[in-house]
Amino acid sequence: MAKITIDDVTKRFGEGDESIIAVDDVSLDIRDGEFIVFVGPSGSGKSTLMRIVAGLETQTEGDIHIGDDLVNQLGPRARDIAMVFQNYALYPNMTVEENMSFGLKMSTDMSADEVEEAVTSAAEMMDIDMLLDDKPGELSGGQQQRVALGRAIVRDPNVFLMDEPLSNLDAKLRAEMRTEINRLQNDLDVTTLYVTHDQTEAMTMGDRLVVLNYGELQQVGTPLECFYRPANQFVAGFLGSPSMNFFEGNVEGGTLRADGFDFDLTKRMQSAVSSRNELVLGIRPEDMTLHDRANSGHEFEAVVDVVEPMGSISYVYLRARSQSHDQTFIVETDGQRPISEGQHVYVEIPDRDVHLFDAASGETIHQRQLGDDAEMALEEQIKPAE
Amino acid sequence: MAKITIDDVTKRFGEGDESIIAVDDVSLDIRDGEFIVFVGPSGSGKSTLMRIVAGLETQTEGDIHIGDDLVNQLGPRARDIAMVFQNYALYPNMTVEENMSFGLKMSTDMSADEVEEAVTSAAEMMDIDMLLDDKPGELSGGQQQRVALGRAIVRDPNVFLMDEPLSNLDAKLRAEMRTEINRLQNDLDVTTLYVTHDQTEAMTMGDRLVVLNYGELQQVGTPLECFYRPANQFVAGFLGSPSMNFFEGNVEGGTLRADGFDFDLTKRMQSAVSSRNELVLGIRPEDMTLHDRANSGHEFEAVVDVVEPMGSISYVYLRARSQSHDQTFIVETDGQRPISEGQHVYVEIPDRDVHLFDAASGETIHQRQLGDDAEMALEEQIKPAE
Amino acid sequence: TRGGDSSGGDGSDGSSDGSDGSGGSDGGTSTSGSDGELAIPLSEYEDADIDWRQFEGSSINIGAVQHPWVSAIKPAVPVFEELTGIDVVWNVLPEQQFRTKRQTDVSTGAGQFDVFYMDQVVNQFREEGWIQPLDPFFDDDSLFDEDWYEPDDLFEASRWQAHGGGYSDTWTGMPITVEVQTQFYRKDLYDKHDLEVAETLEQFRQNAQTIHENESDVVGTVGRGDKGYGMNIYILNTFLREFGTSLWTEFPTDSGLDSDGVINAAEWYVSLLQDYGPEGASTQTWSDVLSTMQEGRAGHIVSDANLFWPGLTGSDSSVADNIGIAKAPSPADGQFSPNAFNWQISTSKNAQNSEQAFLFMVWASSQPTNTWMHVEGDAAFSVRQSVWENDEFRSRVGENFAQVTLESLQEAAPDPFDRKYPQWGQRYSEELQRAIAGQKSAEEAMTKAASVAEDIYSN
Amino acid sequence: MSTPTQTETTPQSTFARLRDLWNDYLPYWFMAPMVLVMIMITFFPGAYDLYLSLIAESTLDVFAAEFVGLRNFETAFTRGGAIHSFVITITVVVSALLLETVLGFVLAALVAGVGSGRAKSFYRVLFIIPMAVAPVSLATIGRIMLNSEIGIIPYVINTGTPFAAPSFLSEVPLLTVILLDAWNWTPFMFIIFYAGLSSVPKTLIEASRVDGAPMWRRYVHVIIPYMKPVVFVATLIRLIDLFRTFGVVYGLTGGGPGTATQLVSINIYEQMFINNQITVAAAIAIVYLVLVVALCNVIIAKVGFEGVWD
Amino acid sequence: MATTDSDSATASQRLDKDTREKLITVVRHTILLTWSFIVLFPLYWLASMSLKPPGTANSLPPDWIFLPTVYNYIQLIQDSGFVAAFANSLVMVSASVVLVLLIGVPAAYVLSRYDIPMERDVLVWILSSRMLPPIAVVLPFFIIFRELNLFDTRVGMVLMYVSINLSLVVWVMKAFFDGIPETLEEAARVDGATQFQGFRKVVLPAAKPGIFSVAIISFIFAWIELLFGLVLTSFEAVPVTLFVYSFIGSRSIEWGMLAAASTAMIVPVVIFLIAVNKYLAAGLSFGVVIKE
Ligand SMILES: Nc1ncnc2c1ncn2[C@@H]1O[C@H](COP(=O)(O)OP(=O)(O)OP(=O)(O)O)[C@@H](O)[C@H]1O
Ligand SMILES: Nc1ncnc2c1ncn2[C@@H]1O[C@H](COP(=O)(O)OP(=O)(O)OP(=O)(O)O)[C@@H](O)[C@H]1O
Ligand SMILES: [Mg+2]
Ligand SMILES: [Mg+2]
Repeated sequence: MAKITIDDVTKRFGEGDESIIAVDDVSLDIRDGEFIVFVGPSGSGKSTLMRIVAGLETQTEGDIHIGDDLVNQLGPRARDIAMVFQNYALYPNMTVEENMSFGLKMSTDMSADEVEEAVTSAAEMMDIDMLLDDKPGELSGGQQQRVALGRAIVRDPNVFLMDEPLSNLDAKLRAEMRTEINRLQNDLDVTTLYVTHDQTEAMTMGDRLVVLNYGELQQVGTPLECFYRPANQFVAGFLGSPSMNFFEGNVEGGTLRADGFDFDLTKRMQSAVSSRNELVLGIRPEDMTLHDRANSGHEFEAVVDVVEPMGSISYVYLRARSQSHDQTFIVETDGQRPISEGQHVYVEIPDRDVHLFDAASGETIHQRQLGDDAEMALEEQIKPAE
Repeated sequence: MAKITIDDVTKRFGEGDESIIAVDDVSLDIRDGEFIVFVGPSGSGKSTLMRIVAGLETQTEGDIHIGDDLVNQLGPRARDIAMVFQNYALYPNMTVEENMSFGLKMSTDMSADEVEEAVTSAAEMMDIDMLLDDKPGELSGGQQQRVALGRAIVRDPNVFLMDEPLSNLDAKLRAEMRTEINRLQNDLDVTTLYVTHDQTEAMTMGDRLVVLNYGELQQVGTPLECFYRPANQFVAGFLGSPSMNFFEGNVEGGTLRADGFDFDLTKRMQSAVSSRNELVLGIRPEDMTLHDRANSGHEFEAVVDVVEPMGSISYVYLRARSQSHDQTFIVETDGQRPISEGQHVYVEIPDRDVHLFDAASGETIHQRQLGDDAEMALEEQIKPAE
Repeated sequence: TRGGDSSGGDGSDGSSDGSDGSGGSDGGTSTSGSDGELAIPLSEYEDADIDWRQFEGSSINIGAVQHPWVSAIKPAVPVFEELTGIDVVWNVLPEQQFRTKRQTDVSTGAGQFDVFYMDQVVNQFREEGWIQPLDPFFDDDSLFDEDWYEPDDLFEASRWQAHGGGYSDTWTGMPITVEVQTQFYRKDLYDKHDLEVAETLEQFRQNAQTIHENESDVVGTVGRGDKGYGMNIYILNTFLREFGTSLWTEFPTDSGLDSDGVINAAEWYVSLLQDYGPEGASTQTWSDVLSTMQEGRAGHIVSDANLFWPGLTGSDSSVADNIGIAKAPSPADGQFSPNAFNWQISTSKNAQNSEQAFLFMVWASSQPTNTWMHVEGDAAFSVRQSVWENDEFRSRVGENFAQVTLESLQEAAPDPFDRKYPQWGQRYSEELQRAIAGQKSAEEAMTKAASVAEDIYSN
Repeated sequence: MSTPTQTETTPQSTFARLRDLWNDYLPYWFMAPMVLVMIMITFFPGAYDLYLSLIAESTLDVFAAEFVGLRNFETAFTRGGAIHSFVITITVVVSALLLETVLGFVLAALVAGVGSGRAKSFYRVLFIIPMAVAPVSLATIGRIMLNSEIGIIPYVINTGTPFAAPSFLSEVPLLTVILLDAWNWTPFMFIIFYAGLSSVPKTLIEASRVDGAPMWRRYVHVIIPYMKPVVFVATLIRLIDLFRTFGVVYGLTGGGPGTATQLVSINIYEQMFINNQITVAAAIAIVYLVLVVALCNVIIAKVGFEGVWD
Repeated sequence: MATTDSDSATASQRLDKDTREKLITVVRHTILLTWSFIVLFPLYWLASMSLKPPGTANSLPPDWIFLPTVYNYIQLIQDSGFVAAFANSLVMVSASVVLVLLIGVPAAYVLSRYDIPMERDVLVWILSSRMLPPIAVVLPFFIIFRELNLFDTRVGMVLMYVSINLSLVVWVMKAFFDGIPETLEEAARVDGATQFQGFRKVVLPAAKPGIFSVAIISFIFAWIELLFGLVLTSFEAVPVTLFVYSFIGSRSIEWGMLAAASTAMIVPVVIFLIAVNKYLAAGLSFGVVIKE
């Protein structure tokens, strides 16, 4: 149980020209007991940052504090952490049980019985109790991952580090595990850093999200904050699945002229835009609506490119009728709505759900509006985070 | 390019009492060029079945045909397959480029230039072209996975086998990759077996879904068929995220008495139920609606346990007010709907969206109804599949 | 009769291995207070005007080769210990290993061995100053009694070799064993083919031819062909003398190896082995020669150590009953002059107990000890003429063997081991080996050998 | 792990302090005994040989020693047959090494693929045994077995095959030496390769099978590169050991016939123990050491011993 | 690994897998049995020599079938000297193997895992200790041993054997450690293991085949060592090798005894081999647990 301070940490791999900056001057204060989720595209430095916190990698620059101690010079053992490796890193020569009990034997004075009890209960939680005597090589991918997770959660460390611990599990199991991890983290109140690519995990598990791109911090905030109030186009596009649709355009007297349609900016938007010219309009697929015929001036005509039925919902890939380039955008519709490829539909972009971004810097210049209650709830969330 | 026939295949690991049945008497006809997605819980035998098709594991019983040839006796090389391993299995001593070109060099007569070209274009597709000279050890998890995928897709094999090829990618990249794989599969028209835990992939990528549990085939059908017409409770619960809610109950004169509420069975349901007594009612979270007050007799009162805001939507965990045990069910609501823990709400279960299962066998005895169009579309899908 | 070396026998029959039972190759005994009967009555030695007990309480370390002498004398060692009060510790090794060990010992000045086996390297060691000359001890009345010891009873050849083969004025050690070359033949084959035992080389060649050509699986003759200064040239050196030359016609400028006599001798030996010898004769060492003969695969051994006798007539031999022994043949017009070889024991300058060592040498080579070893034990290598004339001994080993050996020894002329003999001898034997292997003619080989030998001294 | 002194714990009790000291300086503790032994067994012998190689006559009294510059080296090369022995040695080394490496690897790979556990164990044990036959036993018994008249091997060849057995020691001595060495020491390669093979991850092999690599290419491109450090080390060590081979060859041929199998080690032996020219022997040894060190450096520089994970 | 497979057939020209597999098995075992014969024949001959009655050891045509006699072995066993030397060697050699592993394996680990300054030079230096033929270094060793009072002591011989094998252990084990991915130790360190524990509990078990291989090789190297044993001992610490050669006399060779002693010397090695047999092949090979 400890707060973690990441102070201007940079990590370079390799020397000279060849060098890669995996983590770029990241600073972050993590409160004691907080659950922090790292997200970011592949290769954005999530694992590296985590390994630096673990003491497995030495940062090129910057400091790491755990609790009040500067731990730059300390190895993983002294930092008292438990970690789920992205690649599991199970001990091939040990059984599942030995894998799971190893950390306890190394880091605590627990008696053999206590260790066994802890391992058994963790294994039951992970639903791998019948595999305790198997060697990792005999397990399925998901089973291995659960062993890796179990190995971490039996411990009672200062800090949990979990690098995509659920990526090889099925949705159902993942939901269960998610709950278990949350429960455990609440019970133990252990500071936790968690890497995930899963939207649901990202949105539901963490107290705060940390969004990374190319090793740089993009935004730190509660999940909803990041979702509804993205700091920039990257965050807006990265969170939510399918991604937010982006339309580039030029402002011409209160109207954004995008390729294929025009969008009238509201007053608030116009003032936010001020003198900028090149803008990007962002809107999530679930916020756009499709009509069979035009109702008002706000709609524009589009052609259905592909329909991806997902069951309850469908994703419809569309192309604005008068669009010059080939790009499609996605709209989420009800799964039972009859719609077919080539069909012409009218797309409505509700004003309130629109984000605007500076085309050059990607910075958000206008955030969407939320329902009053949601807005208030969000405001409340944001405050304590500051 | 070849059809694949899996004929009563069983795989047992270990001997005698200790033995585990990983694949249990599975039969499956895969058409030439078809894209088959395997889903199932962790440890259900997906990888094993795939490895049997690859020739890496020898089935204990049964036959595998590829094309018209019985391939039981053939090694992977002769089967001419390309595979993405769940654990990547990259060659640590080779660079990314060498990893990707190895298969081409081994299995084709392509000139060095052709090989290079193929590798470069695949690498671009996977967005790893700047990593071509790195060793796998220097890559992030997602990058490694993309190399593993790239290594398979540069080839032009008879069969693609992909074992969770996208599990370590972020949502955005995953969506791109999904599209690429689909495009590629359409272009090459290569029979493809694909394992995934991702709902979106399962629903959108495959021509047919194969649902496994404990090594046994549960259902084979188009994604929508499996989603809307689950063969049994397992399939119904496994597909869709969050899972379908299940309520056990007894039939008493046209009414299902569940724990916490009663549900009046429709005529059709009643006739389907016939003399059965113990039933399970299933309904998806997205099909239930929440009301602030009771509108009709169909609703029942429930208490909000937890709210998981996901952005556009929220998952609300509820417990029926008069319920005796502790279990919760989930309802999906609009993300901006104000709702808080402890609040009392009224839950509506629309008749048409309800599935009924036999409590003992899990068999589906009543399927939900769909909108007319959707129903028709589904009927059409099902027919050719038979 | 085992060639008599394994510590197998001696460890146990010697006496209760007290202090060094764990010692491996020594099989040693160092019993001081031996209980049982002494092998030889002390009175045999008490006549001597020697102060046997002057070093009471000390001990000597003997470095020895795995050799019949060791097993023969060991049972008598308690006698020495009783007589002098000196403990004897043995360090017995196979020959090649012993050489290495001895060299290490003396060249680093360790002086571990008070007494050690000495052979062809005697002058090398002497010139390096490693060997302690024995003359001062001979001159010391408390250590030596000439009348009792009777040095003249030692074979001339033995005494000569103990003086560095003519290169030393002083005693370099005391001879303990002597072996002389004799001829061995298969009596059964001789009977079968009606052959006479050869006295001349020509006859010998004839006999070899007869057997070689008329017997399948049996070669005419075997002989040492391998290189090494104790190997093929040990045999050839006999012939070259018999062909009328000698080594070092002029020391150190003319080795004599390219003289006609040597070349003729070499040609004769080479062609003998090539024509009637075994395949690969050029690589045969004494053990191959012995084994081949033991297995009954050869008609003769032209000339080799008389010490093969036990091996050839013992249980290791499949033709034990059919082996004959005779004097080595010599050229019809030459002089009989078989090669002989003595093992001597010496003491080093660095040794702690050279005087004690000398006492041991005197005791070990004295008549009573020698006689006992040969009459009571199974030894057959005495350096004392009297032993060979001893009837008890002769009847034990066989009249024929004893007589042939005695006569040969009386005429024997050992090699003079000049100080670089090992070095040039090695090269000379290499050349001879090449000739036997047919890689060059005997003449070429000997010419080369001569120049190598002379070159080695020119430096 | 590039920082050898990453602290693992914060000190508390004396015991903990000691433990920290142990852990913090672990690499030093781990290296120290090895380095000590190495210093003992390399520095003094090396210096001693160097000293010997420069003086006229062996003496332990450094002050009395007469330094003669490079004369011993000259003697070694003009008279000592050093060049000849180097050539012979290199011949033996190269051929035996090739033979043993290939044979060792093939056998290891074949045994690794044996299905039955018992058969596997049998081969594994059997194939290692030849190494355990002591050199002089092997040489002595080898001599008698190869003896043209009474040896079992020529006998078996002559009676059991249509070929006539050569006279091994005199006609084909070098070949005999090489073959005997291969019999004796292939086990060394076998055992290390076998252990190396068993640490190649199974999935890599599976991946290469799926990639369509035929068996031999699988070995060339995947397995051997993975095992490279092991293959490299085994070969290098065997190379070095071959360079100094002595016992078996000396016992078998004594360097003959003539000087046909006069290895450097035999040459050194003869200089030292027969010619009693310890100083010349030392000179040859020094040259030899320099050459082998140089050779190893070249090999390491060319091949490198980096593993797959570096 | 290297499982029997049928990869090289293409779909068109393929043999039945059973047939192919059988064929491969036949070829495999033919080669292996041939080599077994090559290995076994001299060993058989050696053993048979030791079991033949005196005088028949070298007879031709050979007595393929003979009434074995244990005469030679009885002789050997009755010879307290041989038994003592045998036991002595066994103790010294075993001790040296333990010691050399204790010294060499950790050093190899450090060389594999840490950045050592001038690493290559250090490695070559280590290797240089086995470059000179033993005869070239035996004199200086003799001098050191006398100075340190190690001459003819078991401790001295154990150290001697250690020095013979140390370079081998260090190099071979370094190679094996190089093949073990570092992720495993990272996991151990995160699990709270000290570096030492990570080494001992995680890396060492994974390196088992390597460790047992070098153990066997070191054992054998020390067990058959002759020259140092010869020069550096005289009574107390004499190794069994010297004893074996004592049957090679000056004017006779006791073939039966020599063969018996040589055969007896093989026995501990075989026992050792059988004891560690299963470890020789127990590496990481049971499936991959880390994603490469
Ligand atoms: N080599 C093996 N030895 C013994 N059991 C094995 C082996 N490989 C797999 N199994 C077992 O077989 C079952 C099926 O494994 P498989 O890898 O096919 O599962 P999976 O469906 O791929 O699961 P996941 O989604 O977790 O990857 C599991 O229970 C697993 O423990
Ligand atoms: N050992 C290394 N040597 C060189 N480059 C490395 C090394 N480890 C990581 N990198 C590089 O650093 C960058 C960040 O890697 P990291 O593993 O932190 O990514 P990540 O965010 O975890 O990605 P993923 O989601 O794919 O796991 C990548 O570009 C990667 O190629
Ligand atoms: Mg990562
Ligand atoms: Mg799997």
